Amino acid sequence: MKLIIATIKPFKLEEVREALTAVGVRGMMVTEIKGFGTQSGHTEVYRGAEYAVNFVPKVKLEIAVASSMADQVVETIQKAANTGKIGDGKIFVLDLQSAVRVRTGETNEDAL
Amino acid sequence: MKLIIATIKPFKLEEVREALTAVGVRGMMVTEIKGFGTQSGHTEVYRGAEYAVNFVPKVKLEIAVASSMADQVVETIQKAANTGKIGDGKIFVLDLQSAVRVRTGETNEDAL
Amino acid sequence: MKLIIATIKPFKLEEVREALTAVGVRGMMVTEIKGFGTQSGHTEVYRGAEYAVNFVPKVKLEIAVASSMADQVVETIQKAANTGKIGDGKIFVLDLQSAVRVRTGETNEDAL
Amino acid sequence: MTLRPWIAAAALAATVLPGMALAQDADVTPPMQDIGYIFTTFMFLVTGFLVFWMAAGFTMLEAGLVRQKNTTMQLMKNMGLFSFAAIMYYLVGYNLMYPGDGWTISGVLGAFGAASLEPVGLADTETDLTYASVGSDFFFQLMFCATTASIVSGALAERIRLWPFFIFVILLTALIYPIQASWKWGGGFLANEDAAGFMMSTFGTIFQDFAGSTVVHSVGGWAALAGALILGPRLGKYARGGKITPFPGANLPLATLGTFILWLGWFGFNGGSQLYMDTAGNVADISRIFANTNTAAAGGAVAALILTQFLYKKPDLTMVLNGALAGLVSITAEPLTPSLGAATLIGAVGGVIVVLTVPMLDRMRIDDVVGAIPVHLFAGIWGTLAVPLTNDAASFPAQIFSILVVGIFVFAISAVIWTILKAMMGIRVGEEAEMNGLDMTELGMEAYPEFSQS
Amino acid sequence: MTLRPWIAAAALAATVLPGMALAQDADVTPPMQDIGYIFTTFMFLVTGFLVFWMAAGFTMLEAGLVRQKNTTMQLMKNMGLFSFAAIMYYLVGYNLMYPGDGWTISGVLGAFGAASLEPVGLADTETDLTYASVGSDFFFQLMFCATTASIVSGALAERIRLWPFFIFVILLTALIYPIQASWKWGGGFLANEDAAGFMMSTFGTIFQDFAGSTVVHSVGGWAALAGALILGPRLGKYARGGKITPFPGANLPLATLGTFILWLGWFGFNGGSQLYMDTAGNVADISRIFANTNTAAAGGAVAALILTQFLYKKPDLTMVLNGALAGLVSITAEPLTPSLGAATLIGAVGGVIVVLTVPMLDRMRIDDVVGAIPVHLFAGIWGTLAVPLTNDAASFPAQIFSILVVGIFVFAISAVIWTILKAMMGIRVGEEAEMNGLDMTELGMEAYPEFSQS
Amino acid sequence: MTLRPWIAAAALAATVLPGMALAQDADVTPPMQDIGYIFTTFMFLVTGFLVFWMAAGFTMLEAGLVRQKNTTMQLMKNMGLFSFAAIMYYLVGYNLMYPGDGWTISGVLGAFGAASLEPVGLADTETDLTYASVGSDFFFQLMFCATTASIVSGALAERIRLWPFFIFVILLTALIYPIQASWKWGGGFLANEDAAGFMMSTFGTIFQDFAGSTVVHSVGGWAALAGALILGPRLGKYARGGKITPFPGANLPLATLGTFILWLGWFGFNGGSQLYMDTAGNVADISRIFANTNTAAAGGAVAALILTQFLYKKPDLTMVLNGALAGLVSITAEPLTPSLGAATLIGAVGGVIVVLTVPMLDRMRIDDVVGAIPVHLFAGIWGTLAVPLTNDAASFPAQIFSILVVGIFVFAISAVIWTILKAMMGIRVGEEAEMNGLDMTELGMEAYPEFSQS
Ligand SMILES: Nc1ncnc2c1ncn2[C@@H]1O[C@H](COP(=O)(O)OP(=O)(O)O)[C@@H](O)[C@H]1O
Ligand SMILES: Nc1ncnc2c1ncn2[C@@H]1O[C@H](COP(=O)(O)OP(=O)(O)O)[C@@H](O)[C@H]1O
Ligand SMILES: Nc1ncnc2c1ncn2[C@@H]1O[C@H](COP(=O)(O)OP(=O)(O)O)[C@@H](O)[C@H]1O
Repeated sequence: MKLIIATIKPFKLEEVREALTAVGVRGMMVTEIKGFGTQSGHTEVYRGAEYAVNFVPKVKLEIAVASSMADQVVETIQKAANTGKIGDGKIFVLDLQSAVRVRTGETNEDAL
Repeated sequence: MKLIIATIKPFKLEEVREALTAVGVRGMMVTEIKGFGTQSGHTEVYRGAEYAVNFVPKVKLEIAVASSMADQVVETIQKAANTGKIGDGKIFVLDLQSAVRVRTGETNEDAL
Repeated sequence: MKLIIATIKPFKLEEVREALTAVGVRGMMVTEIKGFGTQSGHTEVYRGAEYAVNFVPKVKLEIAVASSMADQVVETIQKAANTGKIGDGKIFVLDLQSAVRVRTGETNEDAL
Repeated sequence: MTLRPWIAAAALAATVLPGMALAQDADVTPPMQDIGYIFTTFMFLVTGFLVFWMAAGFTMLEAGLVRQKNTTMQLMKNMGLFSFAAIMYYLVGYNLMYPGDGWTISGVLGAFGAASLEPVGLADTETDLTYASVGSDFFFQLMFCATTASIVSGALAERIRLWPFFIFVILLTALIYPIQASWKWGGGFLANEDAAGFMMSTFGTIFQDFAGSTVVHSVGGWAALAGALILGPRLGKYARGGKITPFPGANLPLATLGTFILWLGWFGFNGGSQLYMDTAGNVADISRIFANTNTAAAGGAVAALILTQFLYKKPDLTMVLNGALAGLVSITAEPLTPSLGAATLIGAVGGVIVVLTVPMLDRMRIDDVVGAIPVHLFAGIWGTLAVPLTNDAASFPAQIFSILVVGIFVFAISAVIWTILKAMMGIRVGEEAEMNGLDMTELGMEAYPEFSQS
Repeated sequence: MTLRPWIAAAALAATVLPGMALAQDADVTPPMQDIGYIFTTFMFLVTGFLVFWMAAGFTMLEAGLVRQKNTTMQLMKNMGLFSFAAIMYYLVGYNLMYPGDGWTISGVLGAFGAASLEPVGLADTETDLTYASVGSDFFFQLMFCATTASIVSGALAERIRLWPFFIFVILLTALIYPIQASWKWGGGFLANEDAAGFMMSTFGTIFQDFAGSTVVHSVGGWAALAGALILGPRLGKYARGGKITPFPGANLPLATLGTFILWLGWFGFNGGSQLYMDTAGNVADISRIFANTNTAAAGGAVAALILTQFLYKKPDLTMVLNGALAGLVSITAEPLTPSLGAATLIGAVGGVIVVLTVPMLDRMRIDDVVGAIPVHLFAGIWGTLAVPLTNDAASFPAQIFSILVVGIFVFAISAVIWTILKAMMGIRVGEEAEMNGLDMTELGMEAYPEFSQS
Repeated sequence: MTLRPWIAAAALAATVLPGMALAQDADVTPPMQDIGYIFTTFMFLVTGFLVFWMAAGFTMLEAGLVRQKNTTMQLMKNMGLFSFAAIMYYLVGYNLMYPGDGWTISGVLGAFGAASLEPVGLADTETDLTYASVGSDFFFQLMFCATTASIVSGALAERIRLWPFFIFVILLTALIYPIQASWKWGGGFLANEDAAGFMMSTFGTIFQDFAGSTVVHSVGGWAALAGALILGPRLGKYARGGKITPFPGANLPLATLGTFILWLGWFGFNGGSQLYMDTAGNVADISRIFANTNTAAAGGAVAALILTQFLYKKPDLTMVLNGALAGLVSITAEPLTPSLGAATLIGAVGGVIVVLTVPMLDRMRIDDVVGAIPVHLFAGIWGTLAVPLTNDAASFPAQIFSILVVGIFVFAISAVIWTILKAMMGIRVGEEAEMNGLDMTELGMEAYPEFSQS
């Protein structure tokens, strides 16, 4: 199994979620994060003092999938989250050793 | 070492934490997340318009443990977080290559 | 590639970020978390009732880097985040199998 | 009003072109006998809107002291309770409380029937001009009734179901509050100044409660206490072994705002209870009341601040807020006769009472989310007992007797109602609903949907 | 004022050392003919500051009902609109609305010129003492003008650009509102009581709108409706296939606070519109108005509470808030003549209207963020139509005619202005700006920068 | 009050059964000589509660402009400072400020002793009925004293320790404020109209400060400035190399609410300072003041809005809020004599001053968290200097002299107190405490415990 970690623009969340459901992803964890990258924020003025906003609000998805599905999931996210503009985000894939469903104790792919 | 990632129902956090302390876990990271899964939310009405709440509030735990402890920790979480109802959550285990304690620079199992 | 997960004291975030930029890190994901560890919180009184605050606010960084850079990044974080006091945090290194840049579809080290 | 345009225009013209001003016409000024009536009536309208404002104060205080997940529910209960109180007091309460000569049981049970106001323009009526308009009196008194209901909602927060709560509010504002209030303020047996009456013949004085430490605040407190006992504490609040888990309020700026709103409203609450502003003496008395009310609140806040600093090493803001309110409740039974110094001390004792009794209730496992029972019931009793200290027309026996009579009546009848409601429809949400918060389970609406929780 | 120290000192001395008290001097008391003037003027100041307070109410209501990311913008628009309204009403609006004898077109278009007040101390002027000071009248009327602008801002939230909005507000408060208000309240053709005038000869009655269900609230509503239509709905609000995506308000305690503030302010809004407090009859009427205003709000809230409970199984707090406001708008056209019972029912119908029309607008894909159009326009029309039910001086035809005349004028001219603004400078932020929120893109300032979002 | 029940009942009966109405009794209306006293006293109560409300305004403004982690502390300081001010002004301040004939040093240092009010019902006293009740005067004046203390708390937020702050507040409200206020408003040397007195013989006019641009606002500002200098800036605010790090306010809706509250309260602040409402002339003057106060705030807000739009391309809400307040402070020294146009401009200049001086203070590395020094000190000086522009009884030299005398006195004595406090007990929290926020380290209580931070 793989754990896919993706960071995307917040307003793309719904679209990505729908696309993933369509390819059979049945669950994920979603976290609000602050992203730091090339799209490095912008300058604002507060009460006459300039300052740089270095972080950009992003959403992070964590999805455990069977290894066989991993490529398709990555591709799906990449397509759905794409706007072509800087700051679209990244997708990371890690190896997942085991998984357990708390409710039933089922393990590994049965747990997803 | 292993990195154990678990997502549980928020109101189980205290119980799980106590159970983990009992088996010798000395630290963890806790994040509020929105979970998406079979327990797929519910329908609400806001000002006369129906809408689906797809995400359910969950808590995510990340725990680094010595490999020898991993199974026990997974089992402990599974038991403590269990309510038998849909949405109890998942436990994932990843391989952890190294760990460092910032304060002392100690590494690996000494750092936990 | 490696995925480096670090948890640090919130007020060290800016310092760590600057140190990482200096060694060439170009991106990261930042999450507010609650940390649980040896620095196990403190006791407060609310309306006459004592209670323990078990969690301490922390910041979690997730940074994907080329394997060659991993050690330097870990070291940089360890130095910049260090205050020598309990609760400075941990740095974990995981193996990262692949990475994709959403915008361009570039993969692996090109995506970082 | 249809006269508006021309008169406004005339006024403007009069200024711009002074030559055009109308000749002074003696008939336009109020007839002499109207003046006192206008003063007192307008005073009721102003103090009445201040007391209305207290409804917002309770709402903010409670919304700030509950947890995020129960906030919408608390807002809903407060909007609803005020609205129900307004309607019930009109339909039933007002005449039950002020029956005039129409007592159903003399001095004990007032008249039944909806309130009605004077005709428009006082047309075709010979109005008694020595007091104030019925409309203003109704408006002012209604707000007191609603206040009583507000007190209950805070204590029972975070676990009670919506409709059983509203049903209780309806009975409280239609019947319980007005009936007991008639005993004192409606001229009932607690206020009967006849030497042969029960109070005078037994105690030598009647019951004295200027603005309602007992009649309003302790009544709300008794009803809340009965409810809290029957409803039980929030899940997880009291663990085995006496461990108490605090559930810190989610939004202290709101709670502080609520306290300031209540403090402001209290000037109307106590000041308007002078009931007359038709002479220099009356308006000077209202001034005394404003000054005393303010200083009692300050005394309560400072006492709580210093005491929590000593007891817990760190002062506790929520106790300071409660302390100010306790100071206000304490001075409510007699805001007129104390000197500024006495008023400050009376308020300070109220603040001390709150700091000591909030944890006491917790030890008794009576779960009062916002401190309503210490603030309104305990400080209300203290304030009522303090009246004889500065007012010779009051006596301790008469005060104690009246506190007991009112307390037993309200507590008993409230307990019966809560018990019936519990048996018939259940008054408490389910365990899982309580865990997940009443906002989503009962109302399907979060108070802060976009703010993430930690 | 320079006289302060000595007099204050004297007053103190008088008390401390009563023997020192000055002899009573008959000249000090107000001359008889001043008394009514003082009463009415002070009444305007008090009710005027209550109506001012409504500006804060709208601000909190709207800040609570928009999403986090558009909150600073909503605050900015409300601070700005009140300030622009204050200045424009002074420069243009007041004399346009109250031209006295100076109509530019008789009964239709008032006078041009900035407002000016009486000289200090009414020096060197023969003042008409039968009404109130121009200063107090100006202060009071200004607040009504600002209210109209506040109504617009809520409906168009979360997508409109700042300056086009302000330009509209400037035109609304300088011209649109005052011109139509002059027709009724400035003594224009809708208020002309001459038997030969248009209204009397056609309908037998003039237009009756006591405090502005039509003149203020529906005017704001029409302007908002024109804006909402031309501006279009928020991105993502209405998907293909009729799916409606709700965007829940980010901070319901603020929205509830705003509602309570508005409710409080409304006592001034309706009460002050009695325009006189110089006799027992007038002050008793103001009392009636306060009581009726309160009960109508309660009726609206309870109606919305019960109706949403039945329709959706869970009562909807935002509808209850809107329901209370709709009750207030409904009673505004005639808060004096109804009995308490009639007022409660009139308000309740307002509450029902809101619950039914909020989803109706959504089905029509007219995106009104806070429910301003149902509350102010629809309930405003209902309130205006309800006048003849309790007031014989009103007739349905005259009311309907006036609603239409005012509605067509305001809607048409607003639509023209919005269209011109759209063509000339664009009235809507870009797509990405709207997605990311107006706070960062338009103002570079988050309302809650440290609170994380979920 | 014990008379309540029967009279209320009678009033009701009178309406319901008009035949029962009591015969009109001439003795009931106020005696002629009471009328002016009632008017002025009631005016003080109403304007006084409005000024009280400003305490809530400062609290919300400051709670909105500090960071999350220091919010509870700011709430605590504001509740505490008002309470301490109330008690100290009663114990010491009032008689120090209004010594009447009891000056300790003539015209410079007033009387020592606690305030005392008239007896209940003005019994057994010959009261001077030409002014107002002492109770109302005390109530009104107390609020001004508390306002001065509120100003200080905002500037020093996010780093000052609780008790040293309270000690300063106690000294400020017991001594510093009352002593300098006595010079002008207590009839001291700045207000001495004797031709032979210092002011008249030197400048030909006395010092004119209607409602306290200098006496209240700049005094708060000077005390805050001394504190800010001695306390030093917040950690991380000013980096080497002149880089300024803004710490955006955590909750802008609260800050906006605070501004609206202050704006509302200011009608009482300036209006009540007319000190009399016993004639048509006086009530018309109060009306002028209300209208001018409002338009000056609008002018300040609009000026800040437009100026920040030009300077920074995006208008800055916090500056607009400060601008409105600066407009209010600017008009406070003379809200009566300016025309509406002049008042608008005076306010607008205040708004400009704030926009220009907020960054100036930052460049000077004086860290004023909420802009209290620009708003209250700089705009206060401007307002005081602007008096001679519209009031012939004022002169620039007298104004400048008085600004300097008051400024030097307050700044010097404040600096001494802050320095002593710093040496004796330390006025600043430790570095780690400041980093982690004062809420947890000083009070152990978060303002928003469940909201996660980003
Ligand atoms: N086993 C663990 N797994 C994951 N995170 C941990 C673990 N132990 C500690 N942490 C994180 O590191 C933080 C600091 O740890 P702590 O034990 O308090 O101090 P120190 O690292 O100085 O010994 C904790 O707050 C928690 O966020
Ligand atoms: N494939 C997945 N990857 C990551 N997290 C998941 C995945 N599936 C479910 N989850 C997490 O587990 C939670 C519970 O899953 P759900 O399917 O609702 O219930 P259950 O585990 O009882 O079958 C979800 O809310 C989500 O946070
Ligand atoms: N090395 C990295 N490790 C982890 N997350 C990263 C890394 N680089 C970028 N990110 C995440 O991806 C987001 C987008 O990256 P950015 O460089 O701004 O744009 P792009 O992916 O289009 O080049 C960042 O906001 C951050 O959340």
